[in-house]
Amino acid sequence: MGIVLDNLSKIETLPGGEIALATSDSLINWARTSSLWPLTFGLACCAIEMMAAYAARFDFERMGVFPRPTPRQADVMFVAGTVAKKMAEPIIRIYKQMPEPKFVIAMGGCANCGGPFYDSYSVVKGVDKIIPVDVYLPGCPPRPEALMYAVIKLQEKIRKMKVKNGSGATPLQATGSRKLS
Amino acid sequence: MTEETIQPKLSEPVFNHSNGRLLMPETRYWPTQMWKSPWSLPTYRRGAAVLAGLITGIAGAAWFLGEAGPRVAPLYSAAEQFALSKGVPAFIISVLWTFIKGAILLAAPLVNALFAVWWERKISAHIQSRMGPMYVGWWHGALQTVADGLKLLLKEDIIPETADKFVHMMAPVVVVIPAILAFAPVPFGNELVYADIDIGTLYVFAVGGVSVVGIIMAGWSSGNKFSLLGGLRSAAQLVSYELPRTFAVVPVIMLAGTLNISAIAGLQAGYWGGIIPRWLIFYPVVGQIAFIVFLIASVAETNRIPFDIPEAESELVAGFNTEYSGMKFALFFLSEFAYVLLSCLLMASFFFGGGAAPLPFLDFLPSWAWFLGKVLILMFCFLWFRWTFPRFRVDRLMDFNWKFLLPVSLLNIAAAGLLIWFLS
Amino acid sequence: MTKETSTAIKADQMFINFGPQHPSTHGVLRIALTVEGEVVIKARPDVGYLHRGMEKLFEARNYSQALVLTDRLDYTSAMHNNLAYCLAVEKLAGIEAPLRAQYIRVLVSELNRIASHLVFFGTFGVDMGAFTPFLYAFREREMALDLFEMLCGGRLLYSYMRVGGVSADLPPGWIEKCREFITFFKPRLKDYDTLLTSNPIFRSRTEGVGVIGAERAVSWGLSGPSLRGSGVNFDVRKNDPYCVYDKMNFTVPLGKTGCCFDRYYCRMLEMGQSAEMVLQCLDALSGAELNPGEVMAKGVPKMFKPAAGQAYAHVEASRGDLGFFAVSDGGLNPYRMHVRGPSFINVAILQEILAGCKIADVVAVLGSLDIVLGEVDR
Amino acid sequence: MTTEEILANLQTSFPGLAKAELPIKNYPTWTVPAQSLRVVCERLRSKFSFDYLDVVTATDWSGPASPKGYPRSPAVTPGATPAAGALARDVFEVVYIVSSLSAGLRICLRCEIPRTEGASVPSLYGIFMAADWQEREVYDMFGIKFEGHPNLIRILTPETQQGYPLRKDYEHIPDKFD
Repeated sequence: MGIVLDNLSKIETLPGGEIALATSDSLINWARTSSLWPLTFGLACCAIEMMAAYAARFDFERMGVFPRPTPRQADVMFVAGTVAKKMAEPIIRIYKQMPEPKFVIAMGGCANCGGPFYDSYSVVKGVDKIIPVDVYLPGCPPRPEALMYAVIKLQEKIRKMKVKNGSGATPLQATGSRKLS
Repeated sequence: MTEETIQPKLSEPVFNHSNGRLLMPETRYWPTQMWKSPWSLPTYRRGAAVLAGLITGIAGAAWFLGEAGPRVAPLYSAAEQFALSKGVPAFIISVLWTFIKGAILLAAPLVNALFAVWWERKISAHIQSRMGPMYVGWWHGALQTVADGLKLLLKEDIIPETADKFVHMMAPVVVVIPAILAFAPVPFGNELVYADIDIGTLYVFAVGGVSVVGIIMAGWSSGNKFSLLGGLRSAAQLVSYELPRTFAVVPVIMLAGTLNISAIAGLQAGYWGGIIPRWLIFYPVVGQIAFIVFLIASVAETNRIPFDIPEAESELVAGFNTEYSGMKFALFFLSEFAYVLLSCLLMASFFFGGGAAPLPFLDFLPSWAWFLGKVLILMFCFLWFRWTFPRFRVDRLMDFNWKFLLPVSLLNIAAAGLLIWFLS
Repeated sequence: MTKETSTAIKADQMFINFGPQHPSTHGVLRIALTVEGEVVIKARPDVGYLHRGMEKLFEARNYSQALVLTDRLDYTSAMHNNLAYCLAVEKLAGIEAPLRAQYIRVLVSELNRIASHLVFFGTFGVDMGAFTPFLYAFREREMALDLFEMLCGGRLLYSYMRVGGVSADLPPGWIEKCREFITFFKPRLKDYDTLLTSNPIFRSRTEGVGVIGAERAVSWGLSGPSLRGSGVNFDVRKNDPYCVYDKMNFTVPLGKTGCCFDRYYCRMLEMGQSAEMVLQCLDALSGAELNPGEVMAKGVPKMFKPAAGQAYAHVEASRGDLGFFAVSDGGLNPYRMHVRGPSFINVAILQEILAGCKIADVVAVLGSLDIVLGEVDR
Repeated sequence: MTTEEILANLQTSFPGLAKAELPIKNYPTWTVPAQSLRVVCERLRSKFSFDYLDVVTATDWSGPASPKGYPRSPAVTPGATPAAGALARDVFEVVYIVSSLSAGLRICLRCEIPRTEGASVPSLYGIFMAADWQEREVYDMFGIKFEGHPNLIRILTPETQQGYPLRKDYEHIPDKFD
């Protein structure tokens, strides 16, 4: 569908094209916000709270969040936990395997900035050093409600996306993961 | 132990002991309250009322609409008369009509996928004391699958570097096309059948069997070891379970004396003693065994738990569709649910009398409504199994097939022969 | 991939990288599998994908601050980590917690054991392909977490225990809530049995799979239910009692053969025993003989310097024998703190027992050992 | 048989075996010379049914941890640096805790080795399989070589790790992730 999305912005030149574009934007964004499929991927403590968010009391599926085991079918990656340096390369790889448009939620203090392990020799101080992050969620670990709030914030962000600006991806995503020195 | 050196100044934590979050009944309640009497909860009563209303509403609408087949026939003849009077050649009319019927038939698996995925998610959620999709769409996440489909359509389509690109691209096509073609001779009610061919049963199994090639293609071409293992597993599994599945139908064919599916369904009309319907499942021993073997083999054919080893999530990540993204993955999903629908339609025709009402006085509802109801109940069984059972191990799965199902289905054929001799 | 794995593969074999991102590795474990068809020829577990340098960080924190790090070891049973750490430091500094605090410690440990084993039950079900047990287990677990939340405000990581006692007494109404939970929970154990334990498919997946004999289990240093599943009667609560476990009335469930099912069922039975112990503790705590409010040893400052020395304390955590080896040089910070993580030692046996299994058994064996990667990698 | 008797029994054949001066609290603690460690453990296992290896770990006694070992300087509280320089000496102390599950006995064995680059002790692999990974971990963290271990490679830290982190003089070299 890349061709369609790439050429969709040309509608704007047609008469009434802006309205059509805005309508298609809202439709596309509705679809994307309504079915955010995360990757079943947990790193540390936060993963247990992430599991709790999928489970009976919090029930993430109400919002259409439906975990997929393979990165190829996922839209959003919850980086739930401490990113150790040994794990950094696999995370970059998984991120690259996800199809566009893709989003990242850094869940918990460790994924934001290193958390309680800010002075450790083997922890990446924040997953944003290796992949672009859309939503930062503080807490150690954040409650499942907080994770839902992060997803709602991500949905707000997705609603602002426009097909005009680069095939519907956020600006940082268009460039892919950051180059490592 | 030495004396303290620095005493950090920290305010004492304040706990709201008397009513913490735990004790606020409006926002969170423990399952204990739920367990005592679920009917005291207003949501329960409301849900039950809505469900009862839905069923009666659908039944009423069905009664109002009545039989679809006899109503379509005069429409068709009127349109044909009109076209003939305008000088359109007869063969063009028949070709056009075939295409229109084909389009209607094509809608069946597509609409089914939209509905069944949502239904599965709701059923699974309610089995697991959750709610399932709630916010997308107007009512209980009714548009969830539409949103999913649209999103998958707009996802980037990835073909891995290591993949065999042409085969990788063709695999979903090879899976989906037979899944749709197989619907041709299957009735949806009295006279509601696309191609009423005499070898219908044979056709369905023959065409449906082609999909396994697509799955093997998907597994092999992805360039992923998990996919490869999934493809190999599915080859072994699907080919094996074809046998008991086909043999389970043989007693049905023997008793009915025809391969035409709608004829088999039609033969089961009527009642023994005015009460027990003459459905094949009520034939002593033979009918029940044939049904159970067919049901088990159908679950295995559709790659669903407990037989979902080709896409075993906890072992092979996602099995043969590990490397598929976007719409290609959606096609695999579509074909899976198309096969579930097909199996349920076949079971309804073979064992449950097709469109016949279960009790004589209930036949005010049209045949397609009964068909639909039976299919939905059977489909519910598929979903129910999925969310109740663990997964077989691959060698146990083969043992189960070759050492149990196949002998049983063969014995059942012999028993059917005895039954026919006894009946005659 | 190290050289060792990439070279030794024959033509009909295949190398599979199981993890670090895989739905059923319970975190970020990687197992390098060499398979021949469906049969595993060689397995080499590779850990360290969650290595956070915890033991180095202990040396840069004082004794109160280091407590917070211990929560993050085995994050599904944080209370046990806190307890083991507190016992080690108390031993080092010569502090004795009051009796009421000891009862509360046992109470919350057992409650946490239930919560932790419920996570095991759920994830083991998911490994076996049954998704529903996971939801049921988490439903009950949430209730236990509610109790913890009422107790200390944390759902997962508590830091509830302090050196010298516990941070706060039980809040009013907690004991009744806890009793309500236990009365609700006990019949649910039967539900779990009907749902999963008695399922023939589940039995065929687990019985006789991944057998660890008693001698081998001892030699590999397994502990906890993984060891007891092999029929070795070793439980720190019985053999080296700490807190008030010597006053508790409970039995230690033992397996027979050491297959996956035995390990699984030991944990299921342990939950029942834990529930009994919780009730016993609640009875003791609701009596008047334990002074309400006296939950901290007197005169323990927030920062203190234990005299130079070494101490080792171990507790029976959910996953086994969790030990803390503490060395003090008389300073504010621990000079050295070593954690004997039961998961770390339990997971090592994978390299031996996985050979000859099917690929589907890999997840069964891994799930039945019930490892938590936070504790493996530290 | 108590640990005292076992010690007396073993001391007849291994004169280097002695009670430690600074024992682990509530544990009988013996110091073992490195060369007889393996034989002592073999004897303990075969004769006295000490079949369970609890812990293998080590302590670097060379003084307080260098603040350079942390990528960001940790919030060191004043007075945190150890007052007791008396304990500091240039040794690694390898600590083993072995226990007998049947007799309910636990013994701590300690083995001091000079603190050099190629510091080594004999491996207990083969006697206790539990030593496999625990020794690898000690090697990873301290760089102490275990002679006779079949697969002594880094286990927890990534292959890019420079130096041995739990040594007190470990200095962190910033890499691409810092």
